[in-house]
Amino acid sequence: MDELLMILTRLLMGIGHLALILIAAPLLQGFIKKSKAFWQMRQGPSILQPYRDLSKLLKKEELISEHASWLFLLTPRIALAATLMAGLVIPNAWGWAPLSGWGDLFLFGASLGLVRLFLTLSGLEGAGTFGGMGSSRELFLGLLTEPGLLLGLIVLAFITATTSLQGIITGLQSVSPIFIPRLLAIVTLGMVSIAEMGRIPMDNPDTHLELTMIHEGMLLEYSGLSLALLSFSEQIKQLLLILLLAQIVWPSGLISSSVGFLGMFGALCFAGVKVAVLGFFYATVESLFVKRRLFRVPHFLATSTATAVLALVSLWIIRGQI
Amino acid sequence: MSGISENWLNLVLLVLLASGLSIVYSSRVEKALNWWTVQTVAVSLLILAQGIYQNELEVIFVGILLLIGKAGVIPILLRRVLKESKTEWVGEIYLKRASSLVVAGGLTIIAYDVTKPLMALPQSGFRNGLAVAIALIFFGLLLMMIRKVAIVQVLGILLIDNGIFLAGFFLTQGMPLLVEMGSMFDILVGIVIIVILSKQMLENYDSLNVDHMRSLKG
Amino acid sequence: MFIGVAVIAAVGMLVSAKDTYLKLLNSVALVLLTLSGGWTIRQTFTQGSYQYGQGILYWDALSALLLSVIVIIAVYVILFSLAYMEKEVHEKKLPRTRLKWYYFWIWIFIATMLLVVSTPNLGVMWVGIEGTTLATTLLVGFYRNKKAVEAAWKYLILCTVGISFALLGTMLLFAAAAPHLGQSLIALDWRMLPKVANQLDLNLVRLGVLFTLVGYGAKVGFVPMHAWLPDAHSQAPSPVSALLSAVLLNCALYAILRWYSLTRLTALGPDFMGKILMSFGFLSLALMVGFILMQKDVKRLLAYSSVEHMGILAIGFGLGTKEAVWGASLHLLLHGLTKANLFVIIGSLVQKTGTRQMPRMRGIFKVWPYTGIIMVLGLLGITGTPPFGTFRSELSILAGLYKMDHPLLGFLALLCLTLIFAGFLYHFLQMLFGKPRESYQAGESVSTLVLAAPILVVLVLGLFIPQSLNQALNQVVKVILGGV
Amino acid sequence: MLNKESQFVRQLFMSLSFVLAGAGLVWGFVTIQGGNWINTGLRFFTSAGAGLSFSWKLDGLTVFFLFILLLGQGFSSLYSIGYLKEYEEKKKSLWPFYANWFLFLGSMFGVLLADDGFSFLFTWEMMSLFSFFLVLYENEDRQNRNSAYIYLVMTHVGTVFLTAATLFLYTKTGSFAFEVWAGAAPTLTAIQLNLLFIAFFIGLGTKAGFVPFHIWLPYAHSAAPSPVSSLMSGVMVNVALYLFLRLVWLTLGPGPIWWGWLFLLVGALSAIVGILSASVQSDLKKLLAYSTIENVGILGMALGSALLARSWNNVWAMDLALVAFFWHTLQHMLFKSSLFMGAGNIIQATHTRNLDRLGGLLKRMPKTGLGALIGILGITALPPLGGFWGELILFQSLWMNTLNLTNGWGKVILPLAIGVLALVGGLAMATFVKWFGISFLGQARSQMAERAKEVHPVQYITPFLVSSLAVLSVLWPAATLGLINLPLSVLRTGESLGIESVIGKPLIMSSIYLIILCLLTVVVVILSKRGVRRVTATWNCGGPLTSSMQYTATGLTKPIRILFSKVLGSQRNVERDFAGTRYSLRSLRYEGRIKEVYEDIFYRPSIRGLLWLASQIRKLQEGSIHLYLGYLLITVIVVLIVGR
Repeated sequence: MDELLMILTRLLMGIGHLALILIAAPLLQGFIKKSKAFWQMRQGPSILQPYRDLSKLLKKEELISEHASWLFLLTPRIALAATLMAGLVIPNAWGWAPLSGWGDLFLFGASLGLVRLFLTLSGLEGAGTFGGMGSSRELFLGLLTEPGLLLGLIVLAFITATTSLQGIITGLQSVSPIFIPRLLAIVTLGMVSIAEMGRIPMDNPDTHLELTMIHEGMLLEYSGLSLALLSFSEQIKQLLLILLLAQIVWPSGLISSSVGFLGMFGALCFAGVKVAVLGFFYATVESLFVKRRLFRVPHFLATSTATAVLALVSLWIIRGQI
Repeated sequence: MSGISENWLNLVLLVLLASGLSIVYSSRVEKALNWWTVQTVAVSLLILAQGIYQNELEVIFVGILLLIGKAGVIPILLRRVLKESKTEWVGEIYLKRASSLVVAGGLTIIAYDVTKPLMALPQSGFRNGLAVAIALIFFGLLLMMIRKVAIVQVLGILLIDNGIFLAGFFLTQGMPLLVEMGSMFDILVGIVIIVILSKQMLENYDSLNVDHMRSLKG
Repeated sequence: MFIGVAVIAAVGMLVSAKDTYLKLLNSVALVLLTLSGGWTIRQTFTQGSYQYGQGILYWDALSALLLSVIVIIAVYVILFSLAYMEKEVHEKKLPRTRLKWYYFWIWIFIATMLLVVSTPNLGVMWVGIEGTTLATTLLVGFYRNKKAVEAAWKYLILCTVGISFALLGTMLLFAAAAPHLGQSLIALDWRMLPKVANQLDLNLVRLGVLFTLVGYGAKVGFVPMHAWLPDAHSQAPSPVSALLSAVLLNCALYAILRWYSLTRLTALGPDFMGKILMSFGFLSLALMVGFILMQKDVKRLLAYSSVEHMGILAIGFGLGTKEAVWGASLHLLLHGLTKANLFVIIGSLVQKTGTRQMPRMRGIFKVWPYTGIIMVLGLLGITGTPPFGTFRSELSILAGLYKMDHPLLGFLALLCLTLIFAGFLYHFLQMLFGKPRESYQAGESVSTLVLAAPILVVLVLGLFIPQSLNQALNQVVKVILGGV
Repeated sequence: MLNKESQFVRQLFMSLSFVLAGAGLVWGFVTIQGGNWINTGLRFFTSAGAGLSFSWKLDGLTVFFLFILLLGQGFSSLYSIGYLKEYEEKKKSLWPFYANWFLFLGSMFGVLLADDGFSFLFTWEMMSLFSFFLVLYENEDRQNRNSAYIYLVMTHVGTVFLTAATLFLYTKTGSFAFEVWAGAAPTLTAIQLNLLFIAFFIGLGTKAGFVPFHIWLPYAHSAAPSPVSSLMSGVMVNVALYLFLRLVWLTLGPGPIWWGWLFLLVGALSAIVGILSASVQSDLKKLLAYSTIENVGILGMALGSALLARSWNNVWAMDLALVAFFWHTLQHMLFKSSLFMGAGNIIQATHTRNLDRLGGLLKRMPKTGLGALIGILGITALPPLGGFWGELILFQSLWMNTLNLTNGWGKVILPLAIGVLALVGGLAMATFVKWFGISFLGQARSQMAERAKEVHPVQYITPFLVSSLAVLSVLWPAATLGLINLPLSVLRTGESLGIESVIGKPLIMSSIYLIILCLLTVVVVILSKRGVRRVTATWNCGGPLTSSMQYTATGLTKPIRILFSKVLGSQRNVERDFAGTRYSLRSLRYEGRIKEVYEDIFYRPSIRGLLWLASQIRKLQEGSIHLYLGYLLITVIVVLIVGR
């Protein structure tokens, strides 16, 4: 009986987790835009602008390429779903992840990979040049990011001796924030998530200049509802990455409901602040740098991977095991 | 050898060796053939003599057969072929006459060296004879190696054959008759076949030069 | 008795060259040969040994093995050549009158080989082997064209020289044995010799063995005395090539084996001769890789592979361990069957295409599917691929090689075999597939498959070895390793 | 027009082989209940015949691979019912195909069941032989003949090593039986043991397609008819891996640590080289063949991890690695065969294997397309399908190995292996997006692609069956684990914690994940029902859109080719033809080539050397009789002197 109750509460909490992510994602996007505007000495759109964009897109008529097949319409749905799946393993403000379990840190990257697969496929759907270009580059970036992301997380896994993200976050509380392997791992993840989020210097999220765009190139054929879904899932992905990074920098471990409503709210605010700060940081980075040529990207990502390896080595050295 | 005295034996051996060498050295097929006939006669005489001394009919019989069959029939056959093909010179190849003599000398030494372990054996002159026999066999092989004309190669075979008979003589005082006969018969048939072949060779190449025949390679 | 059959048949052949007559006479002779031969073989294997005429003729397991090879293959080949030679005459390659000479010589050839395996006397054996040379020379030169004559000449000269060495060796043995067995035939009787083997004079026997080995070795075709072999085999009419490759070589090897089993008992010790045999074997095996890889002429290809297999046999027998000799004896039989089959099928192919050059044969499978199938079977058989019996025999020879602590040599042998396999496969693939030439007239009857009989036997023996055969082989092993 | 009789024969034979497979599976499930022989093994038909005899044995390890084999046989036979139709229409005799088909399957059963060295060698050779004939089936094409030739020769060279090892063990132990070998293994010296291992590694690695012995694989697997390709890639490769377990793991026993490292490194190398070469292929089937090399590499890494864990007696990690191995074996078999079937359908529909001439097939052959899509989801190791979970477990075992390793550089190398796997995953995604996207999406690049029609129903139903089985294996992991437990119980050494505790619970996540993902997707789809849609032309800066404007297969992975040009040895030459000024181009010709590095470094030179040697040897036979007599004389003298 209470078994069932357990499951039900778990289910509800999970849905809540997802709902929170869904709500917060556009907000973060808006915030980042705003902060970029701040660096550009503009007033910029309101923070709520992304919500408005999405709702407008939802109302618009949808154009579909004559060459496209059913896969074209399937992609946005799967993309959103898969991104949410990735969200399920990310510990939220209360350090709790619905799908936390054995080795779920691999699940995070893999779910994002699923999204990438479908996106790149539908980039080819339109039979145009730009879609193909986008897919080609996205695949290229993808295969370079994967090792960095995974190794970065693995180092943390070694530090905390567990392979579940929730466990890692909890474990990191007891690790000093200036523990060198941890710092290096954070650097790695920071660099990688720039690439994952498709931001300068990897890719320019705002551009529609055909020859430079990567992510936008694949979305070129999309419009209306599908476009809304895609950009929404993109914002979610961004939120997830930043949240994860934030949790690693300032971990907030499991907060049981015993601390009471206030404590819970406090934790939420704390998480919000963390995310906001990181968001502002990325906005700053984006404003300070320029986009790199495609064939410069490998160096950047190789650096991140190398950092991860360095973190690993340093970890063992510090523990005196090499 | 009970009957023949040491010196006689050695003399004959010398003759055999010398004739063998001169076959290798001779420049005309005709001469070589003659030398070979001489040698064969010597061998058969040796066998005859031994037969007479030991008065073993078997051996005498073999000796006579040898005298007739080899010293008689074969030279005639070969001469006929020679006439048909009008070959005169032994075509030298690889080795000129002089150098071939040197090689022959070397082979003789090897033959003696090879037979050294047999010194212990009872019969006197045994080793000496065997060495000469093996030397003759080597000469025959050498002759076949370094001469172009088919007939000379046949001579080589015959020289080897002489060598073997000599060996047989020393080793066994006459092999079992059956074997002797068989081998002799084989030689005769062999020569006949060779003659047939060389006729065909003449038809095809209108010369007895073996060196033309190198189309089958690899 | 069957020797008589053979001789009589040979003479009979000379009477007339009419197709029907020859067919009749041959088939009668074959039937008699099979009956008498089969009976002898059976007697021998059941009683362990069998003699005829107060032991003038005498067979033990080893000679019976050879006897069976001779009989089987002789029947197979002569039946084939009845059809083959007819076709030759038909295509004006030969005048009909020479046909009788062909059969005359072929039967003489068979007779001499039968003599070799039937006599208990090393001297007579020598006579027989020299006889085979003489009998086959004119068969090799049967077409009387330039190449044929050349081949015949080389064959005759080289083999005669070799054989005379063997005679010298035999004499040396006689000299060694005479003091103990008396100045008579007995002194060369391989039934008697083992009894006095350890008293024989060492040096004489040693010299004798060496000369004989080289002499008969030339006949077996060990490298470097093999030079005559490819020429003769490629120039002779295909049935004759089959006989030469599949039977004659084995007969010469048989002579060597007699000496071998004798020498093992003398003071020279068991592996004095074995070592020399093995080194000859390895030389043959290794050098053949080159010849087979780069070959153009299909019959020469087969000839070289015969040399290779003689090498394998030499290794097997030379090792002198039980299983190696077992494998070698099996291999002797199987190689005979396979090689005869290959020569026959390739012979008919050469007749059909009118060339021996492999680059000129293409797309056999399309034109003559049945020939193609048999060729594939033969290819697999000759390269010792499962499920063929040759795999079994080669494997057990190699196993023996390993047992004697020559793992490296074993590995090299394996490597050579593989390279040879690669060569064969390459050539046969080239021949079997691709675009056939217009000149071929396609179509053949299913009856072609009858030719596959021997290789099918090899196939069956690969899947399982009947007890009877196994016992027979064990007897052979006993003969070779344990004297009489 | 179609010959009724031959049609009947076709259906008869192929359904026969299908039914046999089914029967085998049923029989298996029935007998497995009677458990205890799983570990001890069940002997049968062990004929103590003359000389070298056969003997067969059945144990858990064998059963698992038999299961794989039977599945493969069943699916590919079912598929060929439709596939072979084409040959009938071409009036090509199918008898050789049938004969070799059954013999090939039979010999694979033989290899799996063999219980001694002789039976193993015997059936092993037969397996190569009959697969060779099957590869040779489409022998009209010279290319195919060469591929078949290379294949057979390579395997034979591999077999040399196997035979050598077998005979060595035989002479050491005096028996061919595996048990006896296993008993005698501890008595061997370290050097002997290592040499044996190397021999086995080369011999079996050649068959499995480890780099650098892999060069034959892409040729052979792509030259064969598609059902055969799916058998070779899905099953035969696994047979080789099975022998690694049988001969190295069970027979040679726990060896020195470097064996594990060797497997790990060679596996990683194979994975990377395989998938890299695959990513730049534009031949429909060759690409798949190369990805087979990649997957074999991954399996090799799993084996390596298992061996390492075993020699560090880290039971947990060992079990994980083994589970990963078997899991991935199963999944790879399923997906690879379904992909080969998809490729076969495309080839039959369009008569081309060149990706650059395909496109837009998803509209013309939707069912084939769906099957292929599921296939690539699985093969790229993405959730929710099985490919991912196998790698997840492998990650775990590597991770645990690292964690429990007290010290040493292994603690760095093992995690790097994880990085390698990640890289491989990324490359695999690129590869298969290309494979699927270029052939099925966009617009047709050639007439053939435009005229393509959906194929015989059996040919798309079979991939569906395969995929559904794959989904089932994820949805019901307990069953799959039950199957994997069979070989595990044989391989486990020392104390063992039940497979459930090792991995049972975590793997439930696979089904949960699948279910939730589907739920979410459905929800999203339902929510996003409304909205107006209109079909228009693709936006192309206002210009007309031609099929040549799409990205080509070559173009899609060009960045990869440029980045890894060193590894791939890729070359390009561009010929520009200017019209007057440098700025207006009249014509441009681009030519890119990938060369097989290993072929150039090792194989070609050695072959050239061999042939040179051969031509030297042939000079001995110059045709001059004098020379020959000379040989004779020299031989006599040498023998006389040596023998003295």
